[in-house]
Order: sequence, then C-alpha cells, then structure tokens
Amino acid sequence: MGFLRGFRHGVHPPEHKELTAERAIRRMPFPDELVLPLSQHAGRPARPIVRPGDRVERGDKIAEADGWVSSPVHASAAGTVLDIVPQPHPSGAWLPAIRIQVAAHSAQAPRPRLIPDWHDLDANGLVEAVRQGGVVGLGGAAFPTHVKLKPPEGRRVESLILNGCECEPYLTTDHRTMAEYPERVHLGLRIMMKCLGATRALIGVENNKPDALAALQRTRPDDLDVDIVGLTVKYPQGAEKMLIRALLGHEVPEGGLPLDVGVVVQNVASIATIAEVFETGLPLVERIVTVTGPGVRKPANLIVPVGTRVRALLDACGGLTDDAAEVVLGGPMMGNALAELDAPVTKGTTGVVVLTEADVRARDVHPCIRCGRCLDACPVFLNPQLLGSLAKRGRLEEMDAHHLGVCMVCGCCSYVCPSNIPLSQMFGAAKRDLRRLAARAAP
Amino acid sequence: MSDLLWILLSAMVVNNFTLSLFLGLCPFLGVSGRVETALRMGLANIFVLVLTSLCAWALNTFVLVYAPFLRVISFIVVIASLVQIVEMAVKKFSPTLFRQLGIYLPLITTNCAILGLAIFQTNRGYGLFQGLAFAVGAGLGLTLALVLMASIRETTELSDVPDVTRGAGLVLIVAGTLSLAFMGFAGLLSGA
Amino acid sequence: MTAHASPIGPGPTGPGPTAPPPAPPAVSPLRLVATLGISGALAGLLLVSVHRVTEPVIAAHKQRVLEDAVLEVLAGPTSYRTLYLVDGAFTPDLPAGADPRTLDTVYAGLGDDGARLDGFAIPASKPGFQDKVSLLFGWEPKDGTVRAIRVLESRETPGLGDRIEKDPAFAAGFVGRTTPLVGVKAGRGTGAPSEVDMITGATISSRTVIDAIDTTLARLRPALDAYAAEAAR
Amino acid sequence: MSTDARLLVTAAPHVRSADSTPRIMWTVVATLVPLLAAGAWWFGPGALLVVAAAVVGAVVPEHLFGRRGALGDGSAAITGLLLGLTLPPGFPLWMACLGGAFAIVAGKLVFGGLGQNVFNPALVGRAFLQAAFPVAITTWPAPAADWSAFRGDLLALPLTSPAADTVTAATPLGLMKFEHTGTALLDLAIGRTGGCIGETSALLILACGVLLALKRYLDWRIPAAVFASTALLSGVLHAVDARYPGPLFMLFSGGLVLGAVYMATDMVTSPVTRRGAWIFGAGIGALVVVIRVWGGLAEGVMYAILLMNALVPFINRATQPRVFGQRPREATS
Amino acid sequence: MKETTAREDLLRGIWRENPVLVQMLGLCPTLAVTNSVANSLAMGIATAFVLLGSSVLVASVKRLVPGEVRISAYVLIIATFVTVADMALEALAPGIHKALGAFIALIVVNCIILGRQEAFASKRPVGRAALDALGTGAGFVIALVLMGSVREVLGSGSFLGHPLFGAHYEPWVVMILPPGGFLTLGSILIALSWLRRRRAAAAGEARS
Repeated sequence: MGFLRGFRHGVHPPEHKELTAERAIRRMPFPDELVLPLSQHAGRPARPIVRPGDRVERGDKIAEADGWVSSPVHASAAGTVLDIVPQPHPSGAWLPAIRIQVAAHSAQAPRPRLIPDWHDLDANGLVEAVRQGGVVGLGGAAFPTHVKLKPPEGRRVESLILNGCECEPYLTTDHRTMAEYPERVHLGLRIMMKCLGATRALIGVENNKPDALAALQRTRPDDLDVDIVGLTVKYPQGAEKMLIRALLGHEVPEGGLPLDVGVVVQNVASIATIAEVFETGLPLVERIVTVTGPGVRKPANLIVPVGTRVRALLDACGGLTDDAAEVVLGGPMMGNALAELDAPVTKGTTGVVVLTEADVRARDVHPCIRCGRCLDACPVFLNPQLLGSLAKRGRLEEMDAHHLGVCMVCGCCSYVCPSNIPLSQMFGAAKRDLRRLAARAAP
Repeated sequence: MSDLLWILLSAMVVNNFTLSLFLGLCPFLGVSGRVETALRMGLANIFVLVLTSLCAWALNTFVLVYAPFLRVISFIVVIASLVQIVEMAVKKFSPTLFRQLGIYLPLITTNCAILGLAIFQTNRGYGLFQGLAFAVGAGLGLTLALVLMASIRETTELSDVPDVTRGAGLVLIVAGTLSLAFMGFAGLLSGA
Repeated sequence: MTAHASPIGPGPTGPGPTAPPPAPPAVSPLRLVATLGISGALAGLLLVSVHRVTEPVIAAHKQRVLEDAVLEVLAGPTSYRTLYLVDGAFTPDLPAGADPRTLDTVYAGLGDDGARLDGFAIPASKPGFQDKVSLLFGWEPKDGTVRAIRVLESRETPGLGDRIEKDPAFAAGFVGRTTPLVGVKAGRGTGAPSEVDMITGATISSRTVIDAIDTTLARLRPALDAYAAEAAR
Repeated sequence: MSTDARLLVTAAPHVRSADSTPRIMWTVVATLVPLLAAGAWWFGPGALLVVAAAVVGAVVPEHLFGRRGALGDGSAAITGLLLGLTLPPGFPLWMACLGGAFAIVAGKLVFGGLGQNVFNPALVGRAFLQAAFPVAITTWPAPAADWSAFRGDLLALPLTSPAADTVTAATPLGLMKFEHTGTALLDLAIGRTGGCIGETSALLILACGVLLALKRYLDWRIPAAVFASTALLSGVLHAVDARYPGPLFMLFSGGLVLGAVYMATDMVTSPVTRRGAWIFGAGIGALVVVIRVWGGLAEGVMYAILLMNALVPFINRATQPRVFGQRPREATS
Repeated sequence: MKETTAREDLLRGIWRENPVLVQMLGLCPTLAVTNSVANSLAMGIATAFVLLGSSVLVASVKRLVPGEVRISAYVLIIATFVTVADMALEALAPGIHKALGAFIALIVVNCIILGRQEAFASKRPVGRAALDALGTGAGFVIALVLMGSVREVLGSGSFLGHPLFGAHYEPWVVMILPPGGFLTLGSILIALSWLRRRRAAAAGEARS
C-alpha cells in the first residue's frame, strides 16, 4: 500500500475488534415484540399512520416522514400494532414508539417489490425511492440519506467518499459488510454516483481490515472510477471532516459542509443498505449490529430487525456476564450508555458494546495540569484545555469565540486527559446551551 | 552609548519601575485585567514619559536652577498640563489613536511613575539623552510589567483560586514572584 | 498613585457621595485665573519662606557630609580645595555660567600650610549589581597609590554586595595599593602592590568599586598629574 | 442479569487512556531517585538530608492547607525534591525547609493548588531562598575529608546563620565568570564538580529525561529548544569572542540540564501548545545566555525559567492552534 | 450626604476604612519605603502632615475656590505642603530624607490625599476635615508601621534598629528588598481576608 494517508492528531484507543472481526454475519431470530420509535433519524420525528390493532406485514410503512429532513418508518416484521406510547429510547429519554406484537410462526414471507428497480429510475426517482425506503445514515448519526443525495441547486459534487473506516473500537459491522458483501457496496456506489452525478468515488478503509480491502479490490467494477484507499488506524478517522482531509487533503471550512469542498460522504453500511433496498425491493427494516465487549457472553455480528429490544438482542448473544456493568449503544468513544435494556435497536445503532466493571471503574478527577495532551489529540485543533476551564466557569460566549462550534464531541480530549476531566461531555453540554441561547435570540 | 544602554536596561528590567521601584502600581494592580488594555496603557505611558522627560530636562536646565524649591509644584503642573495638551492633540489629529489611548491619558496624570521619572531624573542629574533613555526604559519596563500581569491574571481568572487569596492578595504575591524573577537581571551590563 | 480607586479594592472609597459639590453657576474665567494665581502666589510665598529657613541647614549638612568624606579619604590634610576640570586642566575657579554638576570635580587636599598639595579626593561611580555605586577615593599623585576609599551610595545586595559600603575590611584593603588596581580573590593574591582582595560571593560589587577607581583615574590622570606637577613647582 | 438497576450510565467516551495525573507525577518522582543517589555519591549523605528537609517543608503545608488528599497526586513531593536538588550540599536544613514551605504556599496554594499556579513552585522557593539568604545559597562547601561527614553547616539552628568559616569550593560557572577558568568537560558531564545537589551529573539527568520523554511524561520540545538556543547563542558569542564560554561548557555547566529537563517541562507552568513549547524553550535558552554572559550572576537558569513562566499565559494566547477549517485570514483573530 | 459623628470621622480611617489595608490606596509608598520601621514612621508622619495641612486648608478655603479649578487648586495646595515637608525633613533628619529619597516628593500623587480632599474636606467644616485627616493619616501610619515592622524584624532581625535576636540571627534579606514588599503586603491582605471570613462565618453561626 506504500505511504498511508491519514489526518493529524487523533488518538489510538485499543481496538478490541478481534472479538467479532472474524465472525460472519448471521441472522437473528425475530423477537416477540418490536419497538419502533418515530424518531430514529436526525430531523423531525415521523408521523404514525397506523392504529392499535392494525395488522401489518413486513415492510409496510407505519409512519410517514414529516417534512424533507425526516424519514418514514416501516414495520420490520409482520404482526399487530399494540399501541403508540412513549418507550425507552437509545438516547435515554422516553419517546413515542409504535409497539408491534410479532405474529408467532409467521413465515415473514417475501412480498411483492415495494421499491422499484433502480435501472428504470432517473436521479430524482432514485432519491425518491431512497426516501420511501426510509434509508438513513447507518454510521450512527442517522441523517436521512435522500437529503444528502440531493445537493442544493448549483452545487456540484465531484467526489463521493465512502466511509469504511469504522474507527470506533470494538465495532465490526462495516468491516463484515465490506468483507462479505463487497458487490453490494459497489452496487450502492453505482446508484449513488448516478444520483449525484459524481464522476469519482473513493473508499477509505482503515488498514486494520485487510480482508475488507482485499474483497473490495477483488470485486471492483471496471467501469467505475473508484479508488480503494487504505488509511492509518486512528480515531476519529471516520468523522467526515477527518476522512476528507485524509483522502483528499481538503479541510472542510469552519461551519461548512463536505459539499463546500465538492464532496459527499456516505457510510459503507448505508450504501450497502441502499443496494439491498433496491435488490430486495424491501425498505430498511433490518440492519447489521455488532454485539460485543467483554461483558457479553457470545459476541456476534447479527442482522437485527429494527425495533428489537436490546434485551432480546443480548439474550440472542448468550446474555451478559456477571461483571457486566455498562451497556453502550454505538462505539465506546461516542456511544450512549443505556439506562434500560428495553430500549430498541434503531436504524442508527451500529453496535452494542457491553463493558465490565474493570473497564468503567470510576476514576478520580484531578485538577487540570495543563499537560497539553488534549491539544495534541483534538482532531479539529481546538484548545480543549482552555475550553474546559471556560466551560467550568460557564463562559459560553468565550467558548464560542474559541471555535467551540467546530467541536465534534468525538471524545479524544476526554480519552487522553490524565486528570479524567470530562471535557467532551462539558463541550457537548455547552454546545447544547449555546444552541438553546441562539434559538432564544432568534426571532 | 553603553551608558545610555545601561540606563535604559536598568530602568526596564534591573530596577524595573513597577517591580522594583513600585511606581505605576495602580494600573499594574488595577487596570491590568486584559492584555490589550495593558498594552495600550503601556504605550500611552511610554509616550507621556518621554514627553515628561523632555519637559523635566528643560525645566531643570532653564528654570529650577534658580528656584529648586519649586520643583515638585512645577513638575506636577507641567505633567498635568502636558497630559491635557496631549489629550487634546491626539483627539484632534488622530481620533483612532484617541479611541485607543484616550481613556488612559487622564489616568496617567496621577500615575506616580510620571512624577517619579521626573524626580529620579533630576536627582540623578541625567542630561537630555540620558533622560530620554531613562524614560524609554521606564516606559518599556512599565509596559512589560503590565502585560505580564495582565496575561497572568487572564489565566488566574480561569483557575480555582481560593476565596481567601482571590483579588489583591494573589496579585501582590504574583507581583512579588515577578519581582523575584526580575532579580535575575541584577548586574546586567556591569560585570563586563 | 492615581486618584481612581483601584478596582481590586473592596469598594468605593470613603463615606461621602462621589458627586462634586454643586458648582456655582457660571464663574468668570477671570476669577478662575485669579484664584489659581493668588493661591499660586501664596504657595510660592510659603515655600520661599520655608526654603529660606531650611536652606542654610541643608546646605551646611551637605557641606559637612562632603567634607567628612573628603577629609576621610584624603587621610591627613585638614582642609581641601575644590577643583573643576575645564578644558583639560583642573582649576579652582568655576567659569562663569558653567553648571558645576556637569564638570568633573576633584578635591585637592591642602597641607598644613594651607597651600601645599597633599593628595586628591576623587569621586567615581559605576553601575553595580543593582544600581550605580558612587564612591570617593583619596589618591596620592606622587606614587599613584590609593590613600583610602569610601563608598557614598550603593544599593547592592544586603549582607553580600553591601559589604563594599559596610565592611571596613574591604575599604582597608585599598589603602596604599598602587593604581591601576587589580581585584583578586581573597587570599589568592600574589602579594603584588596593585592587588585588592575582593569580597567572597560579591565579586561583581567588589569589581565595580575597583573598576570605578581605575576608569576614573585613567580618564583624569593626565590632568591630575599636570596639576600635581604645577603645584610642586 | 435480571434488573437494569445495576447498569452504569456514564458519559462518552466510555474508555479512557491508562495514564493518570498521579501516575505521571509519581513516575517523575521515581526518576528523581537516581539523581538523589548521584547527589549522595558526590556530596555525601548530608545532601539527602537537605533534600529531605525541602520535601518536608513542601509536603506539610500542602497537607494542611491543600485540597483533600492533595498529597496523593505527588506534586508536592516533586516540588520538594526539585527544590532540594537545586540547593547546595551544605545548605542549612531549616532554610531548606522554609524554602519548601514558601514554594508550596506562595508558589502553589495561593493560586488554588495543583494545576492553577503560574510559576514553577520549586523555582519560586529557590528564588526566595536566593534572595533571602544570598550568602548561604552561594556557599559551596568543599568536599569533606570523610565521605559520610556533613558538609557546610547543615545543622545550623533554625533562624541562625551558618558558621562563617566554611571552606568553599567554587562552581564551574563561578570559576568561569569570576576567574575565567574552565572545567574539564568530562567532569561536567558526570558531575565531578561543585554545584547544587542534583544538577551536576548532566548525563544522568539526560538519561532520566529521555526515559520520561519516551513515556510522553515530558514534552521533549522544551529541553530540545532550550539546548538548541543556548548552544546556538553561546556558539555565536564564542565564535565572535573566544573569551565567552563555548556552547558545550554552557550546556553542561550549572543547572541548565536539570532546569531544562525537570523544571522547564513542568506541565502546569509551560505552554500547552507545541509551537508555544518551542518558543518557551528558546526563550529560556536565550535568557540563560544573557544572564550568564552579561548579567551579574554566574547562573541564570532559575530566573530564565521563572521569567518565561510569567510569559506562558501570553505565549499560550499567541500560539492558539489554527482551528480545523479556519481560513488563514481569521486565524489572526 | 449621610451625617456622621465627629467620633466616626476620626476613627473611620484608622481601621475600618484603613486607606491602605482596606481601600488599597497609597500603595506606592507602602511598598517602597517600608523596609524599616523608622522609614515607615517618617513616611507615615510626613504623609499625615501633608494630609492634615491640605485638609484644613481646603476645608477653610472651599468657598473661595470655583469648582472648575478645584482639583488644580488642591494639587497646588498638596504640592506646597509636600515641598515644605520635604525641606523640613531634609533639614531635620537628613539620614531619613536620604533613605526616603524621591518618595517624599511622590506624596503629591498619593491618592489618599487627593481622595480625602475630594470626598471629604471640600464638603465639611474645618474641624471635621481635620479629624478625618487625622484618622486617615493615623490609619496610613499604622499600615506603614505594620509593614515596616514585619519587614524589619524578618529582614534585619531588629526593630527600630535594635537587634532582637542576637548576633546569630540570619536575616531574611529578601524582606527588605522589593519582592519582600509585595510578599509582605500580599500576606497581610490574605491574613486579613482570612480573619474577616472567619469572623463572618462565626457571626453567621451565632445567628443561626
């Protein structure tokens, strides 16, 4: 591979991917009950279009997108709608969700194509199909994919970047997807390039997944301009801005979008899902989830119906060990700790990482000793040391002036801090407060 | 030449006006909360110090030889009028500069560094150029002390300073430490 | 100090309100000038009177201090004459209009007869460790030896450098030494007549005194020698 | 697991690097042990007593007035040790103890303890002692006949002067400055010279420093910048006028190595930015040369570091990193 | 203006509103000349003299001075008294005059004096102005002597020149150097702040 591309700063947490990296993806049995939150994506929650008692088939739309930046929700198994009430949500809150009693012994039979064949569609038709398929970014943020596929008038997309970094420790969903379904990745790429009119695509894969790289290379179509690039192993390589910097050398301007440098970034899992949606004609009703960590008995990469409760998922993996202490949805760097195992897997759930007491033992917080490690770690070159002391005194405006807006809350600063100061947590809170202030100030 | 250099360095670091002679303490302890402010305050001081040095030299040479007992009175009167004139002149010719320095000029009138400069210059019998070197050195020394203190205070504002020491107590201890550190310059240019 | 209360203080000063007293409406400029003029005149009057009373005392004191120092370093003579360096030669007469402070000044010791030259007392100064060190030294023109020294002003380190002023042993080390002087570490000298023992740990201060004497002599020596030769004739 | 009550809910990130502040501090303490041993080897066991006195002086007020459990982070111990290592071997114990106490109280506690201070506490203590007891701290007792004998007037009663008749031996810098005599480079490198307890064995200090730098417990840029600027400046001066000491002598004499490796790199009082670290180190080197060459003191490392400490807030301000995606035009603001 | 009793006018400046320790005014002489008790005392008395003289004079002539030139007139009056003090001290105690040096002349810009004229003497009867000046002057002397005592005792091992600890005492030279001034005043202020807090805490406990 020669010289490896990468970005500056960042951290190297222990990867722990060996737990599941070699385990092939298998399908999980349908659970008895599904919990489908109306808000599984960035943007406005979906509007339910079913009532308690309604019979639904697998793939039926049960909630309609509410506006452009929103996404519909589909039933991920045949069954009966129980109710639409607040349920535990991965975010920690209780949010309205459609509960479905899965029909016992149902064949979950394949149904007539719900999504049209992609060959017959033009760019607009493709975008609409993706929208109807309820496809959102599967890398974690769950941003509705169709929005990304339709750049504003006059903006040209030169390069499509495929994010196959999966820089979070433990997680291997993207890895397995690329290794097992490389053709799907390339098909998704083709569809997406057609949507965007992009002439070039790059796939960035961290170098710790040689089998994924090899599989992608092997199946690369000759008629597409696709670069498959091995990258240094570093967190947070998978952040859009970092990936663009690593692959193209461009910096996305402060406060700007990848589009500002002519780039759209899409997650590997999302692109494979797009391909799958068009292949099967079924909307997004299931996704691949890595269940891993020292606190789970049988780590696995599973195809999971969206809406499966985490408890059921964990049971499918042999349950928790006795010293399990914390269940994290997503990767350990940016994921959310679950308060209740009844929360469901949503479209944005990349993995379930169960950590043990030894991993999460509370550590003493010491005063900041200005060691500067957070500055060396911050991938967007902020001064977390200064921001942290400003945050401690609630000086929000000054934090804003020191570019808090650029912070991605990636957790690098907290990770390296020898005094265990919860820097990224403080920044996340400050960003929320600033947004609230700005919203209040706006007319 | 080496004499002038010594006078300048002496007033600036060896016997720093603020840290060793305690002149100009008010802005040092009070106004110096922001680095930009401190810098402008220092520049305004250098300007007035140089003018004062010129005036003091003129007074000493042409007037006070005959009436030494009027020294303090004439100095203070001259300094007060000088600041007034400078203020008016700056306001007229450079409104930009006035906006930046203007508010500091009245503060300078009663800054003991200015009168101190005139009196020290007289006591030491400095001539015109020696006086100018002295004034520039003193002004640079003041500016240095102000800026250092301001930047340190910007930092301590973000520190967990105990209530008991917060404020004047801490500032004085910092000043004492700075003064200790400046002792390192003792004997500068004297050993050669 | 400024009249503006420093912001670090605990609060506004004094018990009184800060508003100025109600100004009388429209005071004529004439009255302003007159007020200031009159008070200025009164102040001047007061100062002149006090000056007249204190001036002789102060002058006498200064004179006494100088005389003490001069006679001490001359080590012998009981009277002296002030000489000014004018156009490269020492003269007792101050040229008209000249400021004595700007001229090099030395004091010539006068022998018992009140006329014979008996050594010089020469002021010297040099930047020391903290600030300028000023001193007076007595000098014998015949053989170029130091008669005695006295440090008049110094701000050297207490307990260390200030021993140049406070330690009689240091000053004693100069007596009878041949100029130009050479500073040596205490006890490490070779016994040469120009060696002066420096104070351990205060090398800079000691050397300042020695250098002040050497450089002053180097500058004034021709004129001093000429004056001495003149006086001997 | 039947109930979720056992579930922990913490904020991301859920994994943390293994390093902790106490671990950093105690590692630094551990690397100081060889220096102590070297000090005892060259100057006799009395040297250890001096260091111990400084440590006691530093630790007691930290315990009394500091945060709860502040002793556990090891920083007070470091302050005491470093102060002790910069004192002359025969320094009266009561003075060392007073210096340690002043270092912690005025150098650290008044600012609010660990991480809040502006000046390196050990050097604040050292500067105080230098100003308070200028004679005692520049008295370098000559080696005693017996290795184990105490040098100088170690045991002078509190508040009293050390005996005046101590036989003294000069330091290489003193010899150079005041008598223009050099010292063999080998002696300087291994520490067979007069000087403070911990600063004479340059090679040993460097070895410890490399160890710490490899563990990333100190920022190698700072000592590198100190050495580079000292060598460069003194090299130029030496080339212009050979009376000025050469760069190697400058580097290995006095407290430069100890100061550059252990004092200047104090994380709390050095810049947080990389560019700042270079500037900071270069400034120290320049000031050291200025003070040693043109100043009245033989040694200037302590003052150079303290002066640059005072500039650190300013340096940090001036070297804020350019934020990702920030246009260069805005970077100046 | 809130009416105050004569007693209050006299006592206020001594401790409760001490010009140096509470109001943080006149720091330049407080730090510069307090390296011995004798110097502190002389400086304090000279300042108090100027303060008293100016206050009495300002209070007497306040009706004659128009507001526009009020400050200039005060400064003139103060400068006159300072010059008188300067000359008197030089004639009476040349040693101390030499030690205080330029700082005698700098009494002119001591903001305590101008401050009292502005805040008090220019509005009150002569008697009250005198009391206020006496109190404030005494407060200034107390602060200076406090500083001078700490610095002389530690820095020279003596009080008013009398050795306290015998010949073997090792003086803390730093205390009579400039850093010692800052450190001493800083320590005194911290100690006072600590005392105030403790008293406030005690009072709070007593109430509850």
